[in-house]
Amino acid sequence: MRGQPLALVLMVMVMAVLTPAGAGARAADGRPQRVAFFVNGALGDKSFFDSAARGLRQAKADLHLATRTIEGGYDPTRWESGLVDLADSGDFPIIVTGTYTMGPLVQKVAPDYPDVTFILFDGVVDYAHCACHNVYSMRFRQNEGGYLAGVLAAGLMRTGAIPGAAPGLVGLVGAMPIPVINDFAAGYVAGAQDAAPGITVLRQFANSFSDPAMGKEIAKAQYGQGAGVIFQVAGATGQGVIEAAEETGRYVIGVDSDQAALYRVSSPRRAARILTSVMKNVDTAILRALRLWQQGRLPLGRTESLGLKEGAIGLADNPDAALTVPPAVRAAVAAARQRIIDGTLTVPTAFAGGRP
Amino acid sequence: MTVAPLAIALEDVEKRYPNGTLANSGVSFTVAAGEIHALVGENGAGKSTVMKMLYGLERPTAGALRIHGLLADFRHPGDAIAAGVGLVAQHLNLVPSLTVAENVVLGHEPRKPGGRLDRVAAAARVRELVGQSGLAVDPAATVASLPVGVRQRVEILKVLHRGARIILLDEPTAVLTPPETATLFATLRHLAAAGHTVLVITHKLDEVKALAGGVTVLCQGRVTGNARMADVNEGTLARLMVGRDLPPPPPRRPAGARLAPRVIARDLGYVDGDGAIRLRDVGFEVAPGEILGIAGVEGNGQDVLARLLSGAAVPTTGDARLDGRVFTGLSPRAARSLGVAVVTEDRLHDGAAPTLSIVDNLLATRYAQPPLSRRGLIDRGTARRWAEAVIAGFDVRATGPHQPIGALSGGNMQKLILAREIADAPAFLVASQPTRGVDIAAAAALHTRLVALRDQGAAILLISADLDELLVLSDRIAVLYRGRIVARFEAGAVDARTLGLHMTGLGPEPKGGDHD
Amino acid sequence: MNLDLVATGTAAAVVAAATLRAATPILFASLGGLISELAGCINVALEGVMLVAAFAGVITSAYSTLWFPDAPLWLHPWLGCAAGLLAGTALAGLLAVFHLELGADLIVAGIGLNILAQGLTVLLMAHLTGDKGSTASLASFALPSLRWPGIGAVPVLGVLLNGDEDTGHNVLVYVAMAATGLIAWALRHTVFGLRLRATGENAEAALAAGLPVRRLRYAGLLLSGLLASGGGVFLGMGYLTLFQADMAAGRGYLALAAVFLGGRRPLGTVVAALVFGAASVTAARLGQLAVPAEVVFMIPPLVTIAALVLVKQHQRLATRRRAAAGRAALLSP
Amino acid sequence: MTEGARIALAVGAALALGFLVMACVTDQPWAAFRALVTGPLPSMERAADGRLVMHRLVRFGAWLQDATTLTLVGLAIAIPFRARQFSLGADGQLFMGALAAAALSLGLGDVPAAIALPLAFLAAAMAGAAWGLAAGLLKTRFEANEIVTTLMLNVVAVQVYRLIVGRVLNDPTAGFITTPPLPGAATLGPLIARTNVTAMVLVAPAAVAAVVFLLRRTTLGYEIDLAGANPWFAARAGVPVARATVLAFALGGAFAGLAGFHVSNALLKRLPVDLTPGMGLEGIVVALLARGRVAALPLAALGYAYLRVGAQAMERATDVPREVVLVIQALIILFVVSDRLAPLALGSLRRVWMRIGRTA
Repeated sequence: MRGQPLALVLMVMVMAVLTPAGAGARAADGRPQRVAFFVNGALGDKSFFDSAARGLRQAKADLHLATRTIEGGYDPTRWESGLVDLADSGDFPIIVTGTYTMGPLVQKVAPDYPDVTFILFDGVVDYAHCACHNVYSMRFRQNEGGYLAGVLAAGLMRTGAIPGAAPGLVGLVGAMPIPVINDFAAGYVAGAQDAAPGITVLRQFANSFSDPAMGKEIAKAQYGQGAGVIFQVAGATGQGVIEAAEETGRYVIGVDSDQAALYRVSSPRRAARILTSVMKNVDTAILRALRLWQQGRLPLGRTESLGLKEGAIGLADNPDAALTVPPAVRAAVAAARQRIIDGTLTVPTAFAGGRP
Repeated sequence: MTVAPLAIALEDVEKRYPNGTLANSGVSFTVAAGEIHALVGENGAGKSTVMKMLYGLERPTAGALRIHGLLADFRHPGDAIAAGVGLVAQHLNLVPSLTVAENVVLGHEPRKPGGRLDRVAAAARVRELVGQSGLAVDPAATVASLPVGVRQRVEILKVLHRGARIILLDEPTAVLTPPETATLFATLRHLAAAGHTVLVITHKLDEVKALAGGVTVLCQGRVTGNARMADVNEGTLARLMVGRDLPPPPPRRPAGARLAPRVIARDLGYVDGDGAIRLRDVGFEVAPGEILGIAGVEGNGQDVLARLLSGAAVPTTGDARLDGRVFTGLSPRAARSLGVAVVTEDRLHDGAAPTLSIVDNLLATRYAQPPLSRRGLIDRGTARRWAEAVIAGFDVRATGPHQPIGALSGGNMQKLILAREIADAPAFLVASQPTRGVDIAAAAALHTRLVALRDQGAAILLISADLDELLVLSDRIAVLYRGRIVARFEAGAVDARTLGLHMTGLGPEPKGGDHD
Repeated sequence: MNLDLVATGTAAAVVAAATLRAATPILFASLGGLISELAGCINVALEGVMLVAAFAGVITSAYSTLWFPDAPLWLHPWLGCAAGLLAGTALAGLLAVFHLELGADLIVAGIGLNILAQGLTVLLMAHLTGDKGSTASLASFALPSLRWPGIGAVPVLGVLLNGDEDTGHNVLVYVAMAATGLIAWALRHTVFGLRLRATGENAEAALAAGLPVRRLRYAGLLLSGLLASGGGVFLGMGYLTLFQADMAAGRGYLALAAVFLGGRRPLGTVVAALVFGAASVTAARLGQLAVPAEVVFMIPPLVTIAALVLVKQHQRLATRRRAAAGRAALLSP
Repeated sequence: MTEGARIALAVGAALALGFLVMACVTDQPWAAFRALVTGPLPSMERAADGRLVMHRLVRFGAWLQDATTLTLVGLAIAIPFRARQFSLGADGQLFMGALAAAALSLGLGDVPAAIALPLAFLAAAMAGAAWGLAAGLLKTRFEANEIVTTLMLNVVAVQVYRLIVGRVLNDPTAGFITTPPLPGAATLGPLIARTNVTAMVLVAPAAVAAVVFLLRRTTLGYEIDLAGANPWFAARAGVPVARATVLAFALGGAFAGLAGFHVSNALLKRLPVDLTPGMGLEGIVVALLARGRVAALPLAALGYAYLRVGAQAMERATDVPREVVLVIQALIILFVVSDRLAPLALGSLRRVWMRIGRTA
């Protein structure tokens, strides 16, 4: 009796070993092509990865692709094997993954699997030093969105429309000082300075992407000092900033997705405190890339830079807060947007050496 | 003839532990109400298991227990307490940080509305019990601050508080002085006269004789004898317990010219972390081939003295020399390297590592030196062979050198500890309570070893609460009372009663200077 | 009154109010940790309990509007609160069963339950809301705040008693303070407290005294679950009004540290929990200065370690003083 | 019932319960379960020319990599545990080890592997040991509870790590916060193609063997054991208890440091700022699965790593979310440490069986 469970497990194992790998994997004609989305973290960040996942879902519906999302978890030592496993399985002709962290891994893996196409968003590979003919990468000029947020925040402060707030003060709450977040911040500071020279930007990092309580505490401190508007670039931590805005009666600018939309039904009062959100349209960018790939037109072997001009970055329109922003400020934001699109205004970036 | 109602009846009781050990088998005996009954036997004979079953801490695997005629199937001490049974365990079961009153009422507390503890009522209850039983205790004292003898009184008060009609006592006199023992016995007789039934575990046969009306002898888990006290003598009991005749007591050292002292302690004093003076002005000399006995009630400085002399504590004043070299104030290891060895008072606490094997326990004092280790590497083969030799040479009952030492009986464990301490032929051995809780046969064997060590020329300091032991083994005896030496005797010139008086501070003032 | 003084006082009151807010979840959990520790059962699962309680509270308060559409609005948060307390206590009960009935090592079982809580909350959240990160899209409720009327304008005191937004402190902040007093009193003065302490200090003695040791340990662990759940509910329905994956963010472990830092005594534990709260508020406010965030976040752990060392040194000095006095007595004839 | 059978039974029960959870969240539970149980094993496929081709070696590699790290952090827990110290500090020690190894590798720059590798290896071990030493000294000098100090030291270590990776060793061109790639000479090459299975996979069992030898045959090991078994007795017997305790912490820390070396110089070959805490806790699980027996650590690590890699395989093969894996992991931990679970379950099973037999 004692040996039986073990024997059973062994039998299952042996059977599994004898089963051919990747049975029925390679896409036969007529079957939907399979796309893998490798997340080096977990879904549920309310911004970046969730947005990408939305793009994949859209692709599944619009392009009739079979998508599979794999969350690699937060342990970076497992990401490489996770990516290699996907490429090696032969199940997926195309793999989508994102963040600058994954760049070097894609760069390492892609040359070994020339038959697999890699789409890398918000990250780059060094095409000069790798045979990455099968990699398409796109980077986002989030600093442009940050700039508009800065213009909006500083402009609003100058009008003195916010009771109790100090006119020369706006805030920023970041998750961690990583380059992408610093890039948002660099644009934000530049925009605020341009709109209201001499304005002070309070800046603090919560040191976590997932501690809304900490986000709320920091936001309360900044509002307490007199900041009227806070731009939160803090992932899930940012939800705390939004709550603080509601409680203190001040304003917040969201990030990545239209965060007012999140609350519009559940908590209109809160939604009304979100002036706008700096949209980083990872979803549409991915959808576009997959469509191009399906059509055989994906520009492999190069990086595309996406910003305001391409519609990959923008400000969300929040009708709930529309009345808060005076027309003059709207006009200033619109003007800045136009100048950036025209190329007459270059927004400073946090990425060393300009564009990576 | 009218039969007295039976308070306790065991019918063919068997206890087999899940690991297969058979602790009791076919045990039957009865105790009449109002009787003081003794349960005697060597260590490991199964006496404590009987007690545990009667108190609901263990359940018999076969047979039946009856309390006052009713079948008792105790699952929990609560059941036993409800049936009027109380236990005073050998290892006293008190909560140190609580007060006497809190400990006494624990489990049956007087309450005020709202589930509050009524401390005033608790203290009053303790005072009432003290009045009834004559066991003097301060209800407000914290148990941690009390000496062992007083803690035992607290235990008895605890039992009385629950209104127990049957009182079980497991080796109650092991930690008591003769006067304390006498007080305890008086209390027990008083309780029995008041209708309580008392069942006492002991292996001190003179106490059985003095106290009990009936006796049951256990040997290897079975009943080997059952008698009225009037019908037996100590010799027969001993034979029933051990299963054979006892070896004769070790020969006394022939009186001869005393040699120059090997160990000289001068002016030893010690102040503990609370600022309390635990030892003062202690001086003595021990000659080679001499045993100096230290008598005293527990908690009068013996433990401190042993610690100072073995490097476990640094004296506040004074020092001690061995062959002219100061060995106090050093680390235990340094003291040992000068030839000092120590048998500690509580073998389970700091005399052995119960979970480790016999080999590992033997190694503890010698692992860092050849032949047991070289250049940091332990020679396991040599260690094992040494352990096997010790097991054979000291007649230790063990399955082998790799058996955990905690699985052995107290006597066997103590033999191994002594073997370890005398392996390097120490010049000075401090032996604290070397035979406490040890069966008669093992105690005799241990005594023989101590005498042999003495005869090899070692100086021995024997600290013991067992006055018989001190009187048999010592050449001279000093009495410690409240951290001072209050009396000194040549062993042949003193009896237990005199020692007992000095131990409780009732003796005449010490005569002469600090040194004899 | 001096204006500067008022400004300084107000600033201090703001920090004090924030500290109270930040310390409340830790305080709840550390009181729980203290109770089970005193019963002889270290509860490592505080983190998981908080997580589960926050989750159950938020989800229930949000769904109760669907389940009981006719119920008055004030009822929903309290239903959530009840559910949170129940769920967290149930997790602690699971710990008790695994330890007391099945013989599992308490620390490892605690770690196991933390992992279980982490997985289950996200799994259920994804199942119920289709969202793996947070419940921000749900209309969940906060428990009410208590505001002292008529003192909003009083300088310093107004901020202290009614918080920096003059909205008052959350009712659970007051519950935490009340619980602290109640527990300190109960441990000292009730029969239950006596029995619990006896069980933790010497289980054998408690057993021999006829105490139901196992039941007391259950009580200790369940109570600790109930209290830690209070912290979880506060996180999700007071401090914030949402559930976020992993939102306890190490506060359960911090609470455990508070128990030991506080010397396993109620008052000490409270002080330690306040210190941790103050440290996190400091971290939130120091960031304005040019101090790297990493350095700021080292403050709480370093304070803990320093406190442990200082407490010991203090004890040592006291011992040395007593010993010196004793020595003088010994040397005097 | 042997210990092995008991653990097998517990794991089986956890998997069965896990299967039920899976059945609730997916409509292909069998596929998920198969992936979980067979995921880490390589599979063989007969190629067109009749040769056998191994597939999925990467998962096999991931299994070995994971087991290597787990074995080392397991040692970091198990050694202080022998001295009865419940260290939770493997996390911080790992971070400090990884940081030291990476910093040294970068600092040395262009030197031969024969110099760079041993030095980085040693630096990692020493950094981990130093972090362990701190906890040890706090315990022996100040009687500071080691559970608290190690947890706190973990937080400090993570912040020190972030500070240094983010502000000192940062590679500004990378686009994310990370050190530059470590020089090739300082990194270990793969033993299996396309994996990061390196010589460290041999170092881990060698380390275990060394520790077994140390505990069994050396005076230091004996001192650690005795200090753990009964510190009061050890002190009276002349054993330097404080030294043994501190060294147990330091030694454990050294192995956690080596786990850090494994992460930095074998697995990642550069250090990102978002190296996640938590591996130290896994060490506790491994050490307890091994029931405190050092020699059993590699087996426990292999078993635990197998499950974790199988879990990844399951996620890849089906739509089962990764949190199910957390749940199964938790169930396995709980069931394996529940000593009385198997006898209880078997006992009630037997009773049910007998009742059925009686009614039949």
